Amino acid sequence: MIDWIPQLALLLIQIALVLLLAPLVSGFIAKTKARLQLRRGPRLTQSYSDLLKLFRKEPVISHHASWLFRGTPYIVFASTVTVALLVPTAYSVVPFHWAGDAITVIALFALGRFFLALAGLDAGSAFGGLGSSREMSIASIVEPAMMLGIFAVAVTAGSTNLSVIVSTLSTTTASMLHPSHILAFAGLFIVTIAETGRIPVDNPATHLELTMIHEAMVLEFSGRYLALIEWASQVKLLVFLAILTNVFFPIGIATDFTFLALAQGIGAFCGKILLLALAIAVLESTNAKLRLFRVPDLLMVAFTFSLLSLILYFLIGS
Amino acid sequence: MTFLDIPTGAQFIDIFAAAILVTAFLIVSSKSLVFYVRLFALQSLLLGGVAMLVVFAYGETHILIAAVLTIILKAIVIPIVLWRIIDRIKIRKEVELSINVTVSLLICGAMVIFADSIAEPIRNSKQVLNPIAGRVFPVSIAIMLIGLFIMMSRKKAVTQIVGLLTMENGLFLSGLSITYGMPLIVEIGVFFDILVAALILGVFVFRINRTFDSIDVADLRRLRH
Amino acid sequence: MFSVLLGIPLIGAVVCGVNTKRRILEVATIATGVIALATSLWIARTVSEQSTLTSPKGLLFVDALSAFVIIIVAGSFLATALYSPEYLGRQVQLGTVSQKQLRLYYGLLNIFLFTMLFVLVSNNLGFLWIGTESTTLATAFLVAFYEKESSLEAAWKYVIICSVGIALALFGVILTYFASSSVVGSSANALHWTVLMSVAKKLDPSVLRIAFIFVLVGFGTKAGLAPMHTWKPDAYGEAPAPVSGLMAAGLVNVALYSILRFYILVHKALGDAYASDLLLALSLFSMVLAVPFMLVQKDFKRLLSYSSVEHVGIITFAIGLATPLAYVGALLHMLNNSIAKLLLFFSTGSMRGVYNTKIIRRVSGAMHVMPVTATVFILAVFAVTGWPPFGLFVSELTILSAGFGSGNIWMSVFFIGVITTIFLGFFYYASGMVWGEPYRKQEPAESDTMTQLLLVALLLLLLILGVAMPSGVSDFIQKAAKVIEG
Amino acid sequence: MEDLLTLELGQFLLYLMFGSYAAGAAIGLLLAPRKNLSNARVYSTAKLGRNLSLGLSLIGSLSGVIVSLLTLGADMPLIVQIPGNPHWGKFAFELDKLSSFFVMTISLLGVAVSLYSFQYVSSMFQKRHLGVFLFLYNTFLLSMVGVSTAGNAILFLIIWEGMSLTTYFLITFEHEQAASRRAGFLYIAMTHIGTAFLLIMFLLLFSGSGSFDFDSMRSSGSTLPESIRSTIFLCALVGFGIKAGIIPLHIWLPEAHPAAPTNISALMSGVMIKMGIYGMVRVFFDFLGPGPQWWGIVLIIVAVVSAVLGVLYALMEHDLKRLLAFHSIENIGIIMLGVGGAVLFNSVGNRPLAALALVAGLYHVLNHAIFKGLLFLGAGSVIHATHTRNIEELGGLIKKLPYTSLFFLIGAASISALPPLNGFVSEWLTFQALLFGFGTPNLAVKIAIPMAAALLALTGALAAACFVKAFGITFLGLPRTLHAERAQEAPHTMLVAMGILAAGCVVFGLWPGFLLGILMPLSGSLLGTSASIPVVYSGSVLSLPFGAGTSMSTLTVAALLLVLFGIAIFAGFVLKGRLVRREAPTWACGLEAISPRLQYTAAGFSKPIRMIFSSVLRATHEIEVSEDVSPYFQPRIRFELRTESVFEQYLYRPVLNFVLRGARAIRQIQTGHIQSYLAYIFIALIILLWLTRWATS
Repeated sequence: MIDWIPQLALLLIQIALVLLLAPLVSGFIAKTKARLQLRRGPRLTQSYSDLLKLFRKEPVISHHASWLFRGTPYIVFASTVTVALLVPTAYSVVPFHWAGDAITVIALFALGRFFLALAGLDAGSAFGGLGSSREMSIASIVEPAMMLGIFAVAVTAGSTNLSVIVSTLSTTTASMLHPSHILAFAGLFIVTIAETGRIPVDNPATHLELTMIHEAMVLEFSGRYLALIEWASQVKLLVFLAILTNVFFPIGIATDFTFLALAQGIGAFCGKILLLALAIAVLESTNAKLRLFRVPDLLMVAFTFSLLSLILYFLIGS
Repeated sequence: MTFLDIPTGAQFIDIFAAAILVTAFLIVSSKSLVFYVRLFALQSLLLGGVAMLVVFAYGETHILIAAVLTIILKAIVIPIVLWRIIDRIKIRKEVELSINVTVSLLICGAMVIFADSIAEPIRNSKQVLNPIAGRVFPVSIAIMLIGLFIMMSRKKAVTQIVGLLTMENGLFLSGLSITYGMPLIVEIGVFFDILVAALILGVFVFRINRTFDSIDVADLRRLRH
Repeated sequence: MFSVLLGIPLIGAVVCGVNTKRRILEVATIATGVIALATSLWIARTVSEQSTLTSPKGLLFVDALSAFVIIIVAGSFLATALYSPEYLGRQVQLGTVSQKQLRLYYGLLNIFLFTMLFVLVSNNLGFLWIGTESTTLATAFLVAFYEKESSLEAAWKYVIICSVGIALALFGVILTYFASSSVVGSSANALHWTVLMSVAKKLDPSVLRIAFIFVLVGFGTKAGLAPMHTWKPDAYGEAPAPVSGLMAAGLVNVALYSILRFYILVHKALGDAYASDLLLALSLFSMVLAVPFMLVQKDFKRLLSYSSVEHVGIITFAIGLATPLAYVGALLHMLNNSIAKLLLFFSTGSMRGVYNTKIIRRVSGAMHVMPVTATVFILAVFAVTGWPPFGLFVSELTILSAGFGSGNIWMSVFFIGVITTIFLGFFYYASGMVWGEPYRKQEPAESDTMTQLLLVALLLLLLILGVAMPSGVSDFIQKAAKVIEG
Repeated sequence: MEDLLTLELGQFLLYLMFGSYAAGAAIGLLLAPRKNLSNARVYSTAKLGRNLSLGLSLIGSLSGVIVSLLTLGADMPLIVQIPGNPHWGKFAFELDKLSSFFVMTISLLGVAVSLYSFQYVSSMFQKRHLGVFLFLYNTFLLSMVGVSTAGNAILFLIIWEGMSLTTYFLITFEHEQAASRRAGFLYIAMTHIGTAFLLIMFLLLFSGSGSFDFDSMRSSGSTLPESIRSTIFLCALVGFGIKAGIIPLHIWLPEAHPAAPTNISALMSGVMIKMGIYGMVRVFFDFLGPGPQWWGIVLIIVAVVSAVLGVLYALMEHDLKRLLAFHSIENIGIIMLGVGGAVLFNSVGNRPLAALALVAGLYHVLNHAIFKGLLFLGAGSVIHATHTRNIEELGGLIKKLPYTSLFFLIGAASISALPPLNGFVSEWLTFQALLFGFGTPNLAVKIAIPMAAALLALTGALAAACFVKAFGITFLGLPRTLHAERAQEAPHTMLVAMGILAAGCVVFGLWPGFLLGILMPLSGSLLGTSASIPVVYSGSVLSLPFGAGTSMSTLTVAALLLVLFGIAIFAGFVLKGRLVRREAPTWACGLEAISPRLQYTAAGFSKPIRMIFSSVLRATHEIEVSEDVSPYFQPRIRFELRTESVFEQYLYRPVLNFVLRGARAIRQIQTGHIQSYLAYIFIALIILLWLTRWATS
């Protein structure tokens, strides 16, 4: 067991990597979308300055709101960053890997969503209720697909701890191209889109009540509360992308604690994340937002992908 | 004190039993209440005769009291009571029948055959005491079943009483035929019960006539399900 | 011993016949009931010591079985005697019952007790028949007590159907006499129960088979076994509540006693399962037949009469199982069923007096109108449908464990199905009567304390029989069951 | 010597438990229901009686908790003999591991509810017979404890029916309303049918073992022929299923729980339906042992259907207590998933996995008892304050009832299986058990089990959605009616009771080691696998030895959450200098002030889910527009929503109609004609004669 100094170092790298990279990723997506629409688009560091501005502004809260409204941003931020500590990013065995597995990850996201939905209802405005109602309905459809995706992956590795999955898969490179893996990846990719509220499911940029889901809940927040929530949703996007990359394509992830391996791990991680971000940006520019009641069909596709991957795994064997 | 020898006594008993069966068939085929009661009186008289014959032919003295009682009660007292009832309620004829006469007679014939098949094991069981049982016993079962059929097919209350009493006659005859009659005390008890039953039914006929002002049993349909 | 037992009801009948003052009639009848019960307990004690008791001339005979049924009959009579004053007192005030009718009521009630006891102590099967016939005659005018059309109709049907049934039974007795006289010689005691039992093996089996059918149909009509039960809903529905209570608790057991006597004889003589299969068939049929009438019913007294048909079916089912445990269950069920029926008829009788209707829809909110009677009624309904703390659960469970133990599992499962369905129907109507708002703002009118005490006492008795059966009672039942085994 | 001491102490405590419940009931009865409590003396005696009776039930529950912990610790069972009919074996209360676990659950909830009832019952002084209620309350607790410890089939049945009887009288306690009468009848009818099945089951076991004692049934259970064992299995499933409220047999539950007083529905929902689970576990594992594979599959199908449909129907409910009742069905589904999994893995021979599934199921039994009890007590104090159960008329209660809302929130979070709380631990264990189910041989089962896990996830998410709706609409936003406006906080004892349960939720979430230490030997004793420990708990980390080793630690997750919560606040502080905020009215699209009618309603909130699952729920709604002046200014619009309860419509009603139609047809044979009656006797005679005469010769 490596003694606690490297563990602390790894922890710091993990936190820094997650917290600092997250605004960059969403900025990069916004930038590429703009470029695809032949616009110059905001600077890459735009989201950092937005967060700083929001932190410094004085929040305005409705006097109907209760203590729950004021506590929610902190809970959302805490739960999302806790998940970030459980997911392997640059290094395969994360310091707190024993504290939670994939099911805990799903549950922590559910915790964040639960309190965000309640906060939406708290202010007493119609938009908050609208957002919470849609968010909870979408979430209840996403969760089975996500669970089955996790199961499809966990069955191959024999455990649901993400670090264990990554370390077992990284040793057997052949399994990366296993058909059941690709199907599971496709299923989980659709789940990511739905979970982080990207275009086909929910439009993050708009405030049009017809289409917004996540934005409607956070309409009442301002100042540092809004900053924390924005930051948390960016971290959530990064975490999902990290799960997608490391669990399915753990190329170049650092397995032993040397400076060279770590640098190589961080580089590979950033490259893969930006690649996926590019894919999302392209997807968002080419697709229109689905009607709310077409989203279940999309998620049914994701569900069938995961189911097929399971069946294939049992038929063909690892 | 046997006046007659066994065979002639047996012959007379056969004749009387056949006569009783004929009276039962006549009751089924007729429609007038008064005629019912007269036939019933005749039937009871014949029954008394059979009892007397058994006493004289086979010397079973304890039947004598039963025979006398039959004649007095069933041939005289009960018919008088029934006649007075019919006079008081002034209903003479049984107007419509639930089962018409021809079909009733056919059914009674079938019952005689069925009675004979019931009597089969008793007739050829080795412990038969006297020879006449073989012939008279099926007749008695037939009379009993016909009595039951009368009660089932007729609508008038008086007819039902007559049907019940015909059944009792059938029973008494069966008692006579296979065992020379039940022990005396039991016979007297049976007679006493039948008398009281007839009186009670008579009282009820009066009450039904007073409250329903008809003695059609078909009207008694208020208590259902 | 016998002279006291049979004499008392006659004296009571004479006393009631003579004078017309209500107070004397009631006291006389209650006194008869108390002495009859005391004598029956005394007889039971002596019988439990020296197994049988016969009168000098051998005409009267008591063994454990008949002593047990005597106790039930005497007990039921005492309960009816205690309940009648309040029930009839209310009717006299309303003017529906005249003083002369009271005299007739109490007189006939005592004669009814006499006839029942006469059946139970007679050694001669002929006397047994005469006694059963005279019970019909004694109760004829009791059923037709009210001058209404419906009670007259019910009485007419009751007397006609029972007389026909009894006539068939007489034919059965005649055949038995024939079978025994050919073995014992046509002396007076050929029909004596003791003689018959001693010579049972030598009787001609084919004659006995036919005799048992006639006896079963005959006494089955008196007991109310289906399909001969058709008179029961009319008679119990129209008779005054105490009378229908006494008939449901006393007369049913007397008829079952007669069937039992012949069953023991035939079962011993034939040795095969002929008699018990017949009983099983009829019992299952009467249980099934009671179900539809209890699921859809408008009149709560008819509801109770069909419950009586069902319980007769249960007792005959137990006898039909033909194992020692089943006989114990049957006798136990006889006792429990009688107490439950008394409770039900008396509580609904009070309800009928207050609400002045027999239609279930027109009785509701009894819990507010007459709390004690309503509570006793709802608990009695739980008891009669076989809920645990009460005695009937114990007896039904004994019967079922006998059924499952002796291998006819599917019949027992069918039995469980029937009692469950009957509970649903029965309880639906009973809960409708007890809970909710009183019908047409019926103001509270609880019956007097004596009736309340009587009802609560009977309920406690049923509870004791269920929870802590006294050993004396269960030993006596074991002895009585030995008698059935022959 | 040491365990002799515990034996003495255990027996004393057991007697104390039974005795105090019985004494509480007796005092209730003595407290004659004098409704006119005008004069002080009568009122004070009534209050004294109430305190004494509830105090005794409190003592009973406490001693129940202690005795169960004692026997769970000791390895041999505690047996208390009582006199009974020798004819049916020895009547004994046997406290083995399984029974004492359930006694612990009952007593734990009993403590909280008894404490809660002190104040809750005070509203009953005037209107109701307080004495009768206290009698029924204590007998109810006594019967539940009796059922879970009975060691003889007859004793079990007697107490089981006693429990149904007391519950019936409690449901119809306010028998003026027709709804509670109907609910009462429906309950007792279904329970009696259930007991009929149990009777058949016990009698079949009796015919196999010759005696009604559980010990002899235990030994002879596995030697019975296969067909009888399957019949016993099905009878147990139906009999105990009705009491547990699994889907096809659940129709009495949403009627009965709301009709009963709230502290009783807390007990009913929390522990009474668990008696069904206790029965099933006792019969499936103790008596029958491993059976054919289809047993497990049937249980899992029933469990999944109950879970999904339970939560879907709950989502459509606007009555707070009916909503919680439907959730009980959902949670029973989750427990049955654990039990069903255990039965399936046991029949396949994979005993360690069966032990894990059983531990998950039983863990959820205690969890559900705690958070469902908490939620019902919360609902009780809401109804106590606002006198209405319809959440559409509530709102903004978080400001009026701060503590109740906090406890309700904790309950809602744990029922939606959110991480640090106890609901998450048991669902995590169930997921793991199902995940490793791929060891079963045939392919269909291998795929069915992950599908079941996915549906369990769907249930979890829908439960979260339902409780966001319930908590959000009831407690957050603006008060929609005057009732909500004028609500006051519940009295202290009620809050303390809820506090205990909320603490229970947190404790069993963060430190699962205590409960796992109890459950593992228990499942080992039931499955005979005391050797292999399915769950290793060391230093707050829960790890499973299956596959490549999965582990989870709720304590660490909670710690991380707190630390990061602090960091977030600190970050705000660093970047702004001081934490300041300004109050302003909520933005209402330009209107001058926001009105409660602008808020989302419960029906609106669940509309998307209703649309998505419309084929299952078959919801129909009716809009009535009353326009008098002109079509453009509609003064009043009435919207009415009805979801069709499929099972009542297409299963129970047709059967009932068929039976009643048949009954009406058969009733015609009582024609009223005396001729037909005589004909019946004649025909009967002829048939019998024909049978004997020709059939036998």
